[in-house]
Amino acid sequence: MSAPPVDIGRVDRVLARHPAGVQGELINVLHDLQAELRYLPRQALERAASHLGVPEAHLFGVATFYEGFHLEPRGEHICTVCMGTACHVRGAPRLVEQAERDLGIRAGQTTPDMRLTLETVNCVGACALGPLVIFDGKYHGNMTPDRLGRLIGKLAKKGSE
Amino acid sequence: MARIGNAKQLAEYRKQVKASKPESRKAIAVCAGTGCKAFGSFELFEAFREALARHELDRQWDLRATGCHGFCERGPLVLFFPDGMLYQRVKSSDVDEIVQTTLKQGKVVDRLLYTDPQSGDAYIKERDIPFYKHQRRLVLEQNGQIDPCSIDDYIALGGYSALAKALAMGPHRVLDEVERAHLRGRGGAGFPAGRKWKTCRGTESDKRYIICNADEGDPGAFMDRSVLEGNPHSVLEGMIIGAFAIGADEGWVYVRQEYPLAIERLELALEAARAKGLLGEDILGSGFAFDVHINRGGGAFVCGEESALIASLEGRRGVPRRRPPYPAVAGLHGKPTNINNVETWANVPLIVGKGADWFRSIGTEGSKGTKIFSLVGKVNNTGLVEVPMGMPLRQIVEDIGGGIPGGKRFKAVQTGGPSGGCLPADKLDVAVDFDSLTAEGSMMGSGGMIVMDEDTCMVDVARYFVGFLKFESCGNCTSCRDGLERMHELLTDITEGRGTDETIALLEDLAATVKATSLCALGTTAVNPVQSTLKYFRDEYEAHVRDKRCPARVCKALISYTIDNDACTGCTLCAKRCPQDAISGQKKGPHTIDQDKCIKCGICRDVCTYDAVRVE
Amino acid sequence: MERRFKINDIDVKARAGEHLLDVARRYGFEIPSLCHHEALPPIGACRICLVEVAWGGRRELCTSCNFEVIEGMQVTTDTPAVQHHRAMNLELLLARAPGSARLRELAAQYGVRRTRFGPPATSPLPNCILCELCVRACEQLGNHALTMVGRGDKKRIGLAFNSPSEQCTGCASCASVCPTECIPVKDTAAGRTIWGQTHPLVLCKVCGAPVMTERQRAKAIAKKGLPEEYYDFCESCKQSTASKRFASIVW
Amino acid sequence: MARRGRLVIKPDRCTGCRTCELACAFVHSTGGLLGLSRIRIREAGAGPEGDRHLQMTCLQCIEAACVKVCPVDALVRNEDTGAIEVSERCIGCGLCAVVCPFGHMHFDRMLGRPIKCDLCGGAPTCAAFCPHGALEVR
Repeated sequence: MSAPPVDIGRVDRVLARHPAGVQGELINVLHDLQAELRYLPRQALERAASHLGVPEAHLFGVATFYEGFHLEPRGEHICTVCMGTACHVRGAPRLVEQAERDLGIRAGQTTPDMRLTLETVNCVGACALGPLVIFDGKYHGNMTPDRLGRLIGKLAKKGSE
Repeated sequence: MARIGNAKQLAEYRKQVKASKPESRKAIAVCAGTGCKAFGSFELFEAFREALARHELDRQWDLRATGCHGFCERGPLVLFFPDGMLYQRVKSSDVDEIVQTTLKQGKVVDRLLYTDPQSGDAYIKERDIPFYKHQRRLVLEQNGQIDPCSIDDYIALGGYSALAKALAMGPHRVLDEVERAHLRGRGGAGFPAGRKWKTCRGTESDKRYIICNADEGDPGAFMDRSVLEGNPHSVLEGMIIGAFAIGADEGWVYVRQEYPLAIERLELALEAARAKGLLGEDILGSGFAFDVHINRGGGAFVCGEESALIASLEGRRGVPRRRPPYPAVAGLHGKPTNINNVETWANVPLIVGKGADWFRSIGTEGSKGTKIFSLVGKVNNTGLVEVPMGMPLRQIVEDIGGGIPGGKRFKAVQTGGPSGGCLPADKLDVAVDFDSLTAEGSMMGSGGMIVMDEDTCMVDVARYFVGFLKFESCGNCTSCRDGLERMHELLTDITEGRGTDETIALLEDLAATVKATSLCALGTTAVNPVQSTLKYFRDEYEAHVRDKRCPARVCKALISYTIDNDACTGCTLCAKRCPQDAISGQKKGPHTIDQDKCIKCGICRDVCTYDAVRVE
Repeated sequence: MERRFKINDIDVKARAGEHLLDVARRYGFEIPSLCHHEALPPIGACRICLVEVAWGGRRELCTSCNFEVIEGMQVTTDTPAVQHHRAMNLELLLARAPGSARLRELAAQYGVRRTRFGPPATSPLPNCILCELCVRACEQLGNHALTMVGRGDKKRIGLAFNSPSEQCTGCASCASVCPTECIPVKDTAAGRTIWGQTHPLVLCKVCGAPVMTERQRAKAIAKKGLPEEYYDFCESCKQSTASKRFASIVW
Repeated sequence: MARRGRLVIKPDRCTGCRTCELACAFVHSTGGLLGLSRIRIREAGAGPEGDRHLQMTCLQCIEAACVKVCPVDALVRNEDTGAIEVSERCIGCGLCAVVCPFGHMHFDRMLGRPIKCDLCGGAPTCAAFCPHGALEVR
């Protein structure tokens, strides 16, 4: 599936909020672009590079260094499994395996119909709730593989309606 | 919102704010920390607001959505002032009863009280609950009392008086005070903050920066998150005092993007402080100017390392560089830069306000003050705890943490985040301070404390941490990048039954090189989990390689699931839920697992209500 | 400001701010390294130039390439610990670059003739040891075509957006500085192929032999201020022309 | 400036025997690859006493184009000998060889380095080996 075209106007409006030529703004710019576009398409990064006055290779190197930036389109829904230590000892790896099995994708991937992206995160600091799954921004604590399976199943059903 | 022009006006303003609160000082504090929010505390807060309005109690009771109270295990938490009664696991549907019984009649709703699962004792007041009783909450004290979005709440409790005091003292006396307090950085290394500040101040420059490191990356640690979310002004006040002492006019908070609430609260705090004249030009009429910007982290654990953090702030890949020169001499944009973490900054107003002597009276010879830990994992009372330095580990785990759930046996506690070490039961009497933990092969780190029980496999834990760190390594040094990847491979071999004694020997050899030859602390401490588990739990490694057995029954390749015929009632639930259709059997007859099909996901064991699924 | 200290018990002098490896080499001490280059900022990536340094009561292993000299320190270039850890790091690198003769030779000097580790999971560029010399050279030239992509065990050398770069001039400095000779460069009549694109070549105005890439020429003319005709001829034709001119003067 | 080893070329003595090339190649490469010699003999037409030859090697120019274009200041004049030497700073971009107006520099792609006369540190080997006194050190 090819990525949808990027609305350059939206990109430029985000860039306009940041001073031109200031390299220190780079990471904030990437965050804001991603908040606007859900991911960081190439055209947006190219424009950001010229706005900030940094080489494209530099920007690409930075964007791929940090885990928080996504250079591929992401699904409509995001399922994030916390892999922090507290969640790990309480069984987070089993949650990832369950989700991978149910969705037929690996963590970090998006379903072919672009409905859901499965991600992991290294601790969101809600350790008392572990194991924790964040589904579209909502925290689900004390998760079990069985419950996660049903959560994902519900989404699949909604999709087919 | 008028600017506060000087210290005297600040004191007057504090009086005004206090006068505007209910005279009875009655308040309901609903915890709005991340944990409680996930348990529905936002809805609960709205229910309280609606109920108070409906019963016309909103003038008598001051309703606040506060920061994290710490006892996350029991959320949502509701604390009543002034008497300090705590209700736990409160639901919106409880609100009407609380209003009728507690607010109107002054009676206790017993079922909402915390009841100790072991002794069966119920506690009315927060401070009597064992979880809180052994703590000494200084930095976290106000977390449960104030609305973090209200600068007035903070000022009412004495906020920004330390700043006023510092401005009157002058920079050099503030520096001396902080040095004399022997405040050590709470971010991990424990470097004396006062010395760092003086170095920064002492470096000739036209410009100096200060940075608040809020890139709390340790998995299993969330104290900085809670302080920022619950009491952002305390961090901000610390930074302003620090900037004044150091002679900086610009500051940054480098905060994790994964903490959106903390960012939001911090932004509000900055705005409010600017409007009040506590931040920006001519702070409290002193002529001192200082402002703070927020930079969201990109998601890289290594950026907790100060030179990597600076690289990130400059819009570069977060790769550490060799120090010296230290940032205090040449930091952000080459200028002298002082970096402290959230908890360190939050200690500053306490030190300046109450004095170095008071601060030095808490803690041990080498480690002064308190430390916040996130006590998580296999422990009954998970949450944030703040204790004086030097408290024995046992007291934290057993008295505050309430021991291990489900009657399981304690196995280890991991301190110091991914680079810390795992300490076994016979090290539980170690005093928790910077030097004692390091002496035992672990470290204080930023304060993660993860409890593990008999069901935790120490080889798996070591593999988990090394896996985390190889992913989080910046990838610069051969030893760290390739060494950790290879250590992870070796650990995987062990957990999957391919290991031999030579695997362990090579693992140890490699660990020594990674530790000795990596550039930054990520690499040099990355081997702690492996070295400490090899030191204290070698028998578990040996069981994996010699007997091909995982004593904790965690490592999938070394375990198998079976169904106990005597216990199985033939309810068929496991067979229905098995994702591989590996379970067969007649209804009401015993079931069996086809070992060739079984992927050891453990769902059958989770769903079995008769405890008939065994793991060997 | 001058700094005096000892390397292997021999007194040496250096300027403040100088890096230890440069000083040691100036005095003829042999310290191996793979990621160091005199013209490029040191990054301490390969961890082979380790030495033992003692000062102010401390004693530690440091990479000498990025170690700023300290007054009065004592440096030992070849202790057993240094040898041992160099060998382990060489073994790790050998798993990445088994095809590099230089690396094999160096590893053998430390008794490492084979590696106990298999090929790394992520290594799109065979034999690359991630020393970043290519990236640093490209940055130094002001081209900025190359970058480090990703991090940790997934770090690799690459181009922006993983596609041919307009910044790349095809100068092949990256290949020149590469210690493991892992960057493929191919010159044919069609042009120079490197990093996924074929750069048209400027041909000698006399004999038609390749001189340089068109992009490198355009950039050099813009930057270096020499007349365009300086970039028009191959080495051989220039020498031939020059020899004729000289001959006419001599005879 | 008291410089050692100034190389003086006497073309009228050169017979074109190419001993200098060989000597240079042996001194600067293992195996004496002629392609790596920094001095070259060029035919310069016929003279009254037979074919004329010219020894071509770096002139160590005062305002050298190679030095001017080097992006990393890798071409450094040795103040003792006056030779422009390729230092360890070279990153192998090849520009110096392109711009040398006389073709006296050769960029070796295998080595990733330019090759040029360094006057052998003050005692040019080519001169020592010239049987005809056509290269002299003064």
